[in-house]
Parts: sequence; C-alpha cells; structure tokens
Amino acid sequence: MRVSEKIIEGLLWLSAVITILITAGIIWVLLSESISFFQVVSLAEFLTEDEWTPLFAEKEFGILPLVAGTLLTTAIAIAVALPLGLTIAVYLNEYAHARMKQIVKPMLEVLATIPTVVYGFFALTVVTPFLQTLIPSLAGFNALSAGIVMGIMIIPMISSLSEDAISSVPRSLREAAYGMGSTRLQTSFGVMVPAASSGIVVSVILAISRAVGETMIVAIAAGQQPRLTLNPLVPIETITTYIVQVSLGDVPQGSLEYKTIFAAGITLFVFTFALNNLSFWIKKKYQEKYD
Amino acid sequence: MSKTASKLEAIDLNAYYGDFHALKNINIDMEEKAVTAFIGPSGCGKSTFLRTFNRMNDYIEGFRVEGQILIGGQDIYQKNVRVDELRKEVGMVFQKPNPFPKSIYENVVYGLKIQGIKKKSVLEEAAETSLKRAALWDEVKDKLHKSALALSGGQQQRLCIARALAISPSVLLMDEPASALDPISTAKVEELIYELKNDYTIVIVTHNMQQAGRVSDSTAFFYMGELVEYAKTKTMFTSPKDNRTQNYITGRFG
Amino acid sequence: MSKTASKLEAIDLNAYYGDFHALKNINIDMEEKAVTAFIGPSGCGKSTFLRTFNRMNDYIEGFRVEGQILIGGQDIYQKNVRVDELRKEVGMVFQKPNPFPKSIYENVVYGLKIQGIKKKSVLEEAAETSLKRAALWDEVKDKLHKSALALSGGQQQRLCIARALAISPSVLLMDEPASALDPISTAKVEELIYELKNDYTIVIVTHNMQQAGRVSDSTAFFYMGELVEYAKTKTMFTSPKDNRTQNYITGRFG
Amino acid sequence: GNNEGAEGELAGNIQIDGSSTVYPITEAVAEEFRAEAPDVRVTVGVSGTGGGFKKFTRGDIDVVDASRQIKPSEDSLAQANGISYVELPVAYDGLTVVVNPENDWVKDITLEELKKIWEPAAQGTITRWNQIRPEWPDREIHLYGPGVESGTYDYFTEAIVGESGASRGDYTASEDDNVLVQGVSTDPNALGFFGYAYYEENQDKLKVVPVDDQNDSNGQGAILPTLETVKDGTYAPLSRPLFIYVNSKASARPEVVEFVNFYLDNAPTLSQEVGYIPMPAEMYQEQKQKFEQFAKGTSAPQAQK
Amino acid sequence: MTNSDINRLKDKAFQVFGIFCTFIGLVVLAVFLIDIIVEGITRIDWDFLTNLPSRRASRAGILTAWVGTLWILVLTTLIAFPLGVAAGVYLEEYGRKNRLNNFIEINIANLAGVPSIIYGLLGLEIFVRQMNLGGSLLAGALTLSLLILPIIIVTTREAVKAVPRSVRDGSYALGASKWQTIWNQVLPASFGGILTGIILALSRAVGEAAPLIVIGALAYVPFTPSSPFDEFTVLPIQIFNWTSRPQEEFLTNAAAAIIVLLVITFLLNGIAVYLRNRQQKKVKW
Ligand SMILES: Nc1ncnc2c1ncn2[C@@H]1O[C@H](COP(=O)(O)OP(=O)(O)OP(=O)(O)O)[C@@H](O)[C@H]1O
Ligand SMILES: Nc1ncnc2c1ncn2[C@@H]1O[C@H](COP(=O)(O)OP(=O)(O)OP(=O)(O)O)[C@@H](O)[C@H]1O
Ligand SMILES: [Mg+2]
Ligand SMILES: [Mg+2]
Ligand SMILES: O=P([O-])([O-])[O-]
Repeated sequence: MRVSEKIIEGLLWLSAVITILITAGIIWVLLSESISFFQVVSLAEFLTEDEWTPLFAEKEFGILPLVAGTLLTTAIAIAVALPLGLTIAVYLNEYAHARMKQIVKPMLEVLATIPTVVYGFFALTVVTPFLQTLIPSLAGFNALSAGIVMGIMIIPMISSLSEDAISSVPRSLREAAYGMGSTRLQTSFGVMVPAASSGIVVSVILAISRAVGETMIVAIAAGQQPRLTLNPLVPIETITTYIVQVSLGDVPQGSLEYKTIFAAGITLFVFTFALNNLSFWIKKKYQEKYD
Repeated sequence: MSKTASKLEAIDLNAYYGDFHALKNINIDMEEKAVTAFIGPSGCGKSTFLRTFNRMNDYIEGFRVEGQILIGGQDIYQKNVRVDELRKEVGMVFQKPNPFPKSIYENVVYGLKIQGIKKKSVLEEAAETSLKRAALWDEVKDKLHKSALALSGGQQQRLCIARALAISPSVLLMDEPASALDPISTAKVEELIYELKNDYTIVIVTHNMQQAGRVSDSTAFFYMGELVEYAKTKTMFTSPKDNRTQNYITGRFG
Repeated sequence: MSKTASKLEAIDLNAYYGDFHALKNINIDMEEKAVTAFIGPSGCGKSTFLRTFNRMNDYIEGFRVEGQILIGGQDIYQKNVRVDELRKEVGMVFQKPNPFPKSIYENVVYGLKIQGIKKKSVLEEAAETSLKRAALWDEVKDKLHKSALALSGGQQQRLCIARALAISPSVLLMDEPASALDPISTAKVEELIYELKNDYTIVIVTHNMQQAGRVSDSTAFFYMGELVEYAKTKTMFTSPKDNRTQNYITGRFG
Repeated sequence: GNNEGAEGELAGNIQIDGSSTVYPITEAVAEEFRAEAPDVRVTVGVSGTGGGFKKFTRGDIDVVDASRQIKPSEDSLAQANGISYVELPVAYDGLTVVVNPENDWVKDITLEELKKIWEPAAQGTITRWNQIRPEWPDREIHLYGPGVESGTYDYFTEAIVGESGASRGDYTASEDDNVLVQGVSTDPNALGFFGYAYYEENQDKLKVVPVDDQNDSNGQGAILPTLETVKDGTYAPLSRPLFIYVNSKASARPEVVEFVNFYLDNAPTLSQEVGYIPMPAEMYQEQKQKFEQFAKGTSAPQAQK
Repeated sequence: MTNSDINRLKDKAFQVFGIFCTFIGLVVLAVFLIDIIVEGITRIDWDFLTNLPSRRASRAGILTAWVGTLWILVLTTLIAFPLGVAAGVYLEEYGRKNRLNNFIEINIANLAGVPSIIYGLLGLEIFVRQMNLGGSLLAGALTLSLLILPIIIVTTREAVKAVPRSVRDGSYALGASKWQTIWNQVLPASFGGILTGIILALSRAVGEAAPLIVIGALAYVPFTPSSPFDEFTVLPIQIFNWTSRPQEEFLTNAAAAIIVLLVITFLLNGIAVYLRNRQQKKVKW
C-alpha cells in the first residue's frame, strides 16, 4: 500500500512537471527553429531593418513593421480599455449600489468570454463600415477598428481586476478620506486608486500582454501588409497575423518561410513573457501590505 | 456652523441597519470644549452613535436615522446640509491608525488640498502647526516626505490626529483611538487629548474604563442600543445610578 | 498493540514547530480505561500534546518530536510503526464537528471501508453498533443516507464520535469536543464520555474547568509548553500544589 | 486509399490542394461529385499554386490545382521523388486588375504603368497615385495581390515585370483571393489583381480596369477581360489557361479516375458557372483521352496496395 | 462658486461619466449580440445544421464544423482533465515549499499568459511534424489541451484549497492514508469547483481558432471526422473562413454560425456559473 501511495504521488508529480516540459517545449521549438533562421539572417538585420518581405524575391527581414503593427493595435486597444475599464472599476466600487455591482460585473465579464473570431467579424462588418462613414479615407482593413474592438474585449480584464484591487484597499482608508470631507471622486482618485495602484498596473500589463498576443481580431480586420507606420487608418500587419498568414498557405518544414514564423513567434513570446514577469514582479514587490 | 457653537446634541435619535434597531431613542446633550467618553459592551452602538455626528454612516446601505442630531443647534441630517462641509467641522480619528499610503506631509495637507488650497506656503505652515499640535513635529520634521507607513503605530495615530486638526474642525470624534497602541503611545495620545480639549469639543469611544476616567469630563454608558446613563465622569465612576452601569464598570460583563 | 494494553505514556517528550519549542520535557503516565483531562491557557500546548498520541502532527511541515510516546508500552514514533495501524487503535474527535460532506452512513463506515472491508452486512452492523454507542441511533436511524451536514452541531459531534468508534479503537483523543456545542448537546456528549470510559482510554482537552471536573478521573495542567501538575482531578481541584495551577483554576488568568 | 465500398460503390480519400484561382472550379466539381459518389471524401485546400506543387511533388496530395504550368524546378523535384503526373488544362482565366468602385480617376491602365507599380524597384518609392500618372490624384495607393505561392503572382510578374517572382513586397499579399476582394472593395485607395472569377462573383463591389498592352495587333487600346476577349486572346498578356495535375499513383485508384473524368465532363458548365471561360468542347475530349492513356499506363504495374 | 461647489460638481459629473462608461460596455455588448442575431438568426434551420460545406452560401451548412467542435471538446477533455487535476492536486496536497515547486508555480502562471498562437507553433512542431499527426483532430486536441492546462490547474488548486483542514484531519484520524484521504474526501468535496474550472477552460478552447489554423486545420473538409486521426474543421475556423469572403450571403452564414458558437460558449459558461452557485450554496463548512 505504501508502494502504491508512492506510485500515485509519482504520477501526480509527473503531471505537474509536464507544465515545465510545456514551457521547455515552447522555448525549445521557438529557439531551435529561429536559431537556424538567425544563421541566415543576422540579428542586427532582424531588429533594425525597416522592411519585412521574407516571402518575396527581394527578401527583407526587418521585424520592425510587424512590431509596429502589433504595438499600434495594442496602443489603440489600451487607449480604449484603460479609461473605460478604470472608470468602470471606480464607478462600481465607489458609486454604484452593491446590487448593481453584483449584476454589472459578471455582465461585463461576458465580454471576455466571447470567442475572438466573433470580435473579428464585428470589427470587419460593423465597426469598420461605421467608422468609414466618419472617416471616408479609412481603408477596409485598418488598425483602428481592430484596436477599438480589441479594447472592448479587454475592458473586463481591466475593470474586474482593478475593481478587485480597489475593493481590497482597507475600509479604514476610505473612511479616513470621507472623514476629512472628501467627495467620492476625491476619495477614489486621491486615495483608493493610488493605494490600489500596483493591482491596477498589474491589470493593465496583463491586458497589454493579452492585446499583443491577440490574433483573430487583427487577422480578420487589421490587414496583412507589413508597414512601418503609426497611421491607424491603413492596412498593417501584426506579428500574430503574419503567423496566421503563413500558416494558411503551405509551410514546408525547413524552408525559410517556416522559420520566419518561429522568428516572429519568439519575438512575440519575448514580449509577452517580459510583460507577464513584469506583472508578477510588481505584484510581489509592490503589493500593498495592509493588515 | 460657527466654531463657537459646537455643542453636540441628539434628540429622540433612533438608528437602524436595515431591520436591526441599533440605537434606541437616544437623548443627550454634550458640552462644548470638553471630553465626553462613550463606554459600553461591544456591539452596544457606541461607534454607530459616534458616526452619526459626521454622518459617516451615510454610505452604509440600509442605514437610516430618525430624530435629530444637532451641532451648534443645527440639525445635520437636514437635506440642505452638505456632508463635505460638515466633515470639515467635525474631524474623526479611527480605532486603527489609517494614514494614507503617501508621505507624512501629504497626509497632513490632504484635507486642505481637497478644499482646493494649493499655495505651498499655506500648506507648509498648516502642516507644521498641526503636527506640532499633535505633538509629532519633533519626531517627523526631518522626514516629512517619507512614507507615513514607515512610522510606528503610535506615531501613525498622532499623524491621523494631526491630519484631522489640519482642516481646523471644532469637533473631534475619536473611536477607540488608542486601542491598537502600546501603553507608551497610549499615554502620549491621552495627553494630547487632554490638551486638545481646550480648543475642541471631543467625543471619545473607549473600552478602557481607566482611560475614560483619565481623559473625560463626562461619560455616557450605552447598553444594547440604549443610553443607560450619562453623567460627570467622576460621579458615574463613583456612584453609578443604574445597575447595569455598575456591573459594567466593575467588570462583571463586557 | 493489544486492546488491553492501552496505557499512554510520554517520556522526556519535547516537540518543536520549526524553532518554536512547543512542548518541554513532558513526562506523564495515563491510566487505562479512565478519562484524563488536559487543561491550561490557550496556546500552552494541549492540542499539540494530544496529537502526538496519534501522530496527527506528522503532516505539519517543520514539526518534530524528541523523546518517547508509548502506547501499551510501544514507542509509536519508531520507524516500523505504521501510522494507519496506529490510528485504528487511537481514535480522535475534534473541536469543531467535522463530518465528511457525505451521508451519515458513509461517515460511520468510512474507516472500515478504507481498511478494505466491503461486505454490506458487516458495514451496516458496524454502523448500527457505533451509532448506538454514540447515542445517536434513535435520532438518525431513519435518515442514514441523508447528508451528515444536515444534522445539528451536537448530532454532528456525536456522529464524529460514532465514526471514531466504528473502527474499534482502544484509545479516544478528544480535543475540546464540546466547545462548539450548546449546553444541551454538551451534556449529551459528556454523558457519552462518561459511559465510554468503561471500554476506552480517553484523553480530553477542555477549557471548561467544570467539564474537566465532571468527566475526568485525572487532570493534567499545562502552562507554556510545560506539564505543571498532574493529579487525580478531585485532588487537583481542591488542593492544587502549584501556584500557577491554583491561579488558573480560580480564573485569575487564561 | 482503399476501395472498400460494397457492390462497386466508390470509396476513399482524394486530396487536392493548390491554386486559389482554380479552387472555385474544383470546389464546385467536388461538391457535385458528392452526389455521384457519396463515400469518396474529397478535400480541397487553398495554398496557392506554388504551395500546391510543393505538396504534390512530395507526394502528399493526389491532385494539384494550378493557375500556371509546372516549373522545371518543380518537375525535377517530382522526378527526384519518383512522381510522374499528367497535366490537364480545365479552363481559361483573364487575370483581372481592379480598383475600388469609388475610384473615379482610373479609366484604364497600361502594361508599363503596371510594371512601374509592381516591379521590385517600386518598393517604398511608388506610394502615391500621381507618381504613376501625373493627372491622377495625390493620394496614397494601397496594393492588394496574391501571395508568392500563387500561380497568379508568378504569371503576373512574368507577364508584367518580365521575371517570374520579381515584385515589390510592400503590399497586402494573401493566398486567399477573398481577402483581396475584401480589401479592394473597402479601400478607396486600393488597386489589386486576381483571377476573373473573383471579380465576376463580386462585380458590385469592384471596378475592373481595362488593360492596354500598346500592341494594336491584338486589339486596339485598353481591353476589358470578358468571355470573348479572353477566348480570342485579345486580352493579352493576362489571359491564361488553368490546370489540374494528377499524380500517377493516384490515377491507379478508381475513385480518382472517376473523379477526374467527372471533372473534365463538368468543367465546361461549372467553370462558366463560377466565372471562368470554358475551353472549346473538343479540347475537353482530348484531355479525357490523354488522361485515359495516362491512367492505363499507370494502373497496370501499380497494383492496389 | 466655492471650491466645494466645484468639487461637488466634479463628483456628480464623474458619476454621470461612470454610468456612461459602464453602460457603453453593456450597450456595445448588446448592439453586438443584436446585430449578429438580426443578421444570422433567419439563416439557422435544420438544413444549416446538417448540411456539408458548399460553394453556394445558401446551401452551405455547419455540420462538419460543429461535429469537429464536439470532437475537439471531447478529446481535449479526455487529455486535459486528468492531467490538469493531477497537477493541481500534486501542487496543493503534496508540493512542499521547495525550489522546484516554486518554479512550477511561477511557470504555470507564465504559461497562462502565453498567447494562444504560440501554442499553435508548439503544436505544429511537436504534434504535427515530430509526432507526424498532421492536421488531425488529435493534434488539435493536444494543442488545445496544453493551452487550457494552466486554467484547469489553477482552478483545481483553488477548489482543493477550499476543502477545510478539518475534513482531512477527520480522515487521517481514522487511519486513512494521504491518497485515500484525497480520493475519498478531498476530491469529492472539491469536485464542483474543479468541474466549474474545467467547463470554463473548455469554453475557452471552444472559441479558439488561431492555434488550430497554425497547426493546419483549414482544409475544406466536406465530411464529418470519424476518428481522432481525421482532418477536421471547427466552428471558429468556419466562421473565420466565411468572414473573409466578400459576399453578403457568406457573412450571413458567418453570423448564423456565430450564433451557434455563442450558444455553445454561453451554455458552457452558464453551466459553470450554475455549478459554482450551487456549490457555494450547498457547502457551508
Ligand atoms: N454595517 C452594519 N450593518 C449591520 N449591522 C451593523 C453594522 N455596523 C454595526 N452593526 C450592528 O450594530 C450594532 C452596534 O454596532 P457598533 O459598531 O456601533 O457597536 P460598538 O458599541 O461600537 O461595538 P465595539 O465596541 O465592538 O466597537 C451591533 O450589533 C452591530 O452588529
Ligand atoms: N502548525 C503550527 N505551526 C507553528 N506553531 C504552531 C502550530 N500549531 C500550534 N503552534 C503553536 O504551538 C503552541 C501550542 O499550540 P496548541 O495548539 O497546542 O495550544 P493549545 O493549548 O491547544 O491552545 P488552545 O487552547 O488555544 O487550543 C502555540 O503557541 C501555537 O502558536
Ligand atoms: Mg465600535
Ligand atoms: Mg488547542
Ligand atoms: O491561383 P493561385 O492561387 O495560385 O494564384
């Protein structure tokens, strides 16, 4: 019986260790393919060239246009989600009745459960045509509407996590602020939000990381043209879209095209990995310790 | 509200948390520039009552009062009374020190800043005056811009008092202000209360009979939402009229 | 371990949680088929000591013991002792009733089932016997397959006792078994303990001096990890030898 | 592939991949074939002619859709892998240049102008309409075209730039022509090109641009791609045949033989239905015979596995 | 106007703005659902659910897509459920505070933040190429299993942690071994929570398209798969495909397929919420 206990523990341990294998697998797959990529293309070229045409006769391997596309859509998404999400968090926490918060919060969270192809459809068939009535020069594929829709998708990430952070600020601080004659607004932004700032920052970083890695919305609505621009009105291409674009064609193993998606993948991975770890670090280091 | 008229009164006051009747028909009349202590077993309604004087219960869902609370003769539960104005008159200090997670200086001038005062010289002077009044100046003057959270519990509590004083209230409400402090800090806070009563009307909730004896002029004893007895502290501690008061003071329950 | 040799002894026992020295040099010798009560102020180590008799502390990280615990003369902290076998001999009842979130029947037969006993007739008989011993049978016999969580606190605690009895231990450890119960349930549990001592060696931790007086034959008084005094209950309560015991019994502290 | 159907019922898998231009015809044929032989599972992928040939020459698929002829390099790969095949033209296409319907300045375009737009040297430099023709407006030009795996891309670069596979890389490139239609139809500054069927299917969203090859021997001035101009070759040089290639091993399987015959029988109607130009009837007969010969040659030595 | 009037005004203004923001989120959600329902609902009928794909929008159906989605759900559950629960139980019940376990924990948190398309690349190289599974259901299910593993592990840990110590103590005191305690007491008591987590994880998996596209599941598949080694398509990919077509009728099809996908997603989420509420009501420790 003791032996069987040991065996079971061993099996459970193995399952837990598989998660390390997954990470190792991801890193190994990305590295091994992109190392042979970087034997053909120098890292300096990859990071500094301003054109990305690896599939064409005149090959250029500058990742910057894809990075620019990714950052542009992400920035638009955050520009939408941060003010809305934070306002919602403050409103629900400080102004809304408990009952209303109980109803509204899960309703908003529905936004996060909708599959992203659906958002892509929405961006392409509703938001873009609508925006085109306001901005006639807007191209059918553009960073703007993809970014806005992505922003709507991540609102609940920011609003829910920030609301959690704000409501975990001890009551006593809120009372202190009210006790001095603060209005709700002054209490929220003068005391509660600063006190919950690390939690809020973490929520924003996680939202950024999510936006950077988002694929289907941009693949459907943002275009497929690597372009080093900050103009949100024209077609661009994100790292994730590039991977999808190549995957939709044939990618014979070992070819340079095949390797480019791993080089793009590792770039994406580095970004999100850095953001995720930044958020852990902030959480660990700056988590307000109230007792 | 004028500074000189800071007498506190409650007339036929009833308070409810939803269905729960927390304060029952309270009538009391507290002197200006004196210290009144609220005592009574846990849950008897001391804090609830204290908080009616600056309407801190307003934000609790389901809470409501009937009757009147008068400060300087004015009913503060009337429609036209503005809660933020009221609270500038009626400062409050809480059981657990609750400085904002900001610098010491920012804590003290917070109340002024939210009133829209921006002039640095005014703020700095107010900060110094209040910290001095709260007997904290010497200990913190060299680290005004350090985080308030780095202070000891006793210092934090005096900082909270300084913060309350900075907006020049005429009334100070204190809810067990020393219960989270060590004996030495407690002594300092008590001393401070003793000095402040020359200028402020002070109400203090305490569980510590000795403390009530030391700092207060009058004492009110509450029991299960009722005001059982209200008298000069000396009188009450030597010859309580009500049986329950007697039992409580001698430590039979609570 | 044989049923008849269920004398409990501790020899030079020390126990540690990491660096914290929780039990200091304890020597004690408890009678078979008698009730021994452990008393002492909160945190003095009563529970810790009680739990050394069925090695319930084994799973706490950083916990370790030095010295010997003998049951029926055998050192239970020796390598070759199997904890599961030990616990079949030494049943335990906890402060808060902790029935499993299953049916009443499943609760009682759990100990037998994990021993591999599957025969329905055996299990059912055991369930009936144990529930009868725990004076619960009449109250639950019609709802054996209902959830145990639906019982009252007192019934739950007796169910936990029945559950412990079902695997026929010779020793019963009880850690404040009645402290979460109302007076009527408490009386029932005490009565039960009184009856059970004919067949079991019982150790009970209690905060309630009257309870110790009512149910126990001997009493051990602990203070800050030390066994201060151990004597017949009657003797200890009437003429304690140690000052600290005296103070505790008369309610000066704790 | 097994032939396990009862009483001669056809069964098995047929894997097809390749050109997006040919895809609509093959899709239609496969769909109609379902009624004929419900147990044959025909899968049709879209990875471009180049992508299709890569799979075909590896032996991964049975039939490849192609919008150009096989390249010598691909042929030698096939030989190296021991794969022989038969080439079967199935219809004609006119490679179509389109702009957004809101575009009111482009009335026609010359081959030279197309070259100026698409040649590799244009990358990053030709970015505005008035750089192509001064009277066109000073607006950004947004380009949409098939990806490098496409036969259409190869054919277009060959015909326009003069070298297959040579073009600028800063345009929206997709193997899925639907994406290109989406792009052009929603972008007022767009110019793009793809197979005629995708234009025909979306006439209301696109504006076709007549192309002038400045060679009066095959029609004067700018010429629109239509049934006639493609058939009679006046829409030069952008008219071209479309093909399927069949693997020899596959043509030993009855379901494949059946499918290819079905394809050639129905190509005249189906290719026209999806927007292409059928070949003359006798050519289809020729192709059938050619395939019959080929299949016979392969089935004898290659017994079923 | 005094300062305090201004402050009050700002306070009121923010309140209005707060309501506006909150409702904009909800309004967008509503607009969104209504738009899709209006566009797609009339397209949904028996034929739409049972037809194979077709070049004619009016004849095209989603049979292969939803059957593929169902297959993926079942296979993913079979793979991810035991693995995730086992890992969660290990970390919560057996994991001592050592370097390795600490590392595993950080690692799981990290995995939860890896973009899904990266899992696609992992699946492409490992399952599709190295293990030679091709663009099969099995390769897709394996890829999605890895994707949702962190979610399952985290929720399992939370559910297991919520089982009070007293239940474990009760079991140990009766002579049960550690595994007996986990198997007989901890897992049954936390099953509701674990199930909730798994369903939430599956609702995530059901909507994923990107990783499946990367592993190559985009063929026009005119048949329903009959074994885990068959090629497949799923609803999100079918929607993606139709969305990228310019013709109105295909967009209508996409909207109709979206309705079906949303029904599945909301159903899964609804079950999860229901289970969680029931769990919270039932068990009062
Ligand atoms: N927010 C609330 N909602 C409902 N009931 C409340 C609330 N706050 C307090 N009560 C109830 O009102 C009664 C009085 O509470 P109060 O806090 O005033 O007592 P107290 O005398 O200050 O006690 P303590 O000495 O423990 O601080 C108590 O029974 C308490 O349970
Ligand atoms: N798991 C643990 N880790 C560290 N220290 C512990 C642990 N459990 C108990 N202790 C400490 O050991 C000492 C004895 O605890 P124990 O629970 O035995 O006291 P007790 O006499 O039973 O108290 P009570 O009457 O409150 O139950 C206490 O100081 C306690 O803080
Ligand atoms: Mg209180
Ligand atoms: Mg204890
Ligand atoms: O027809 P193509 O997809 O190869 O251009």
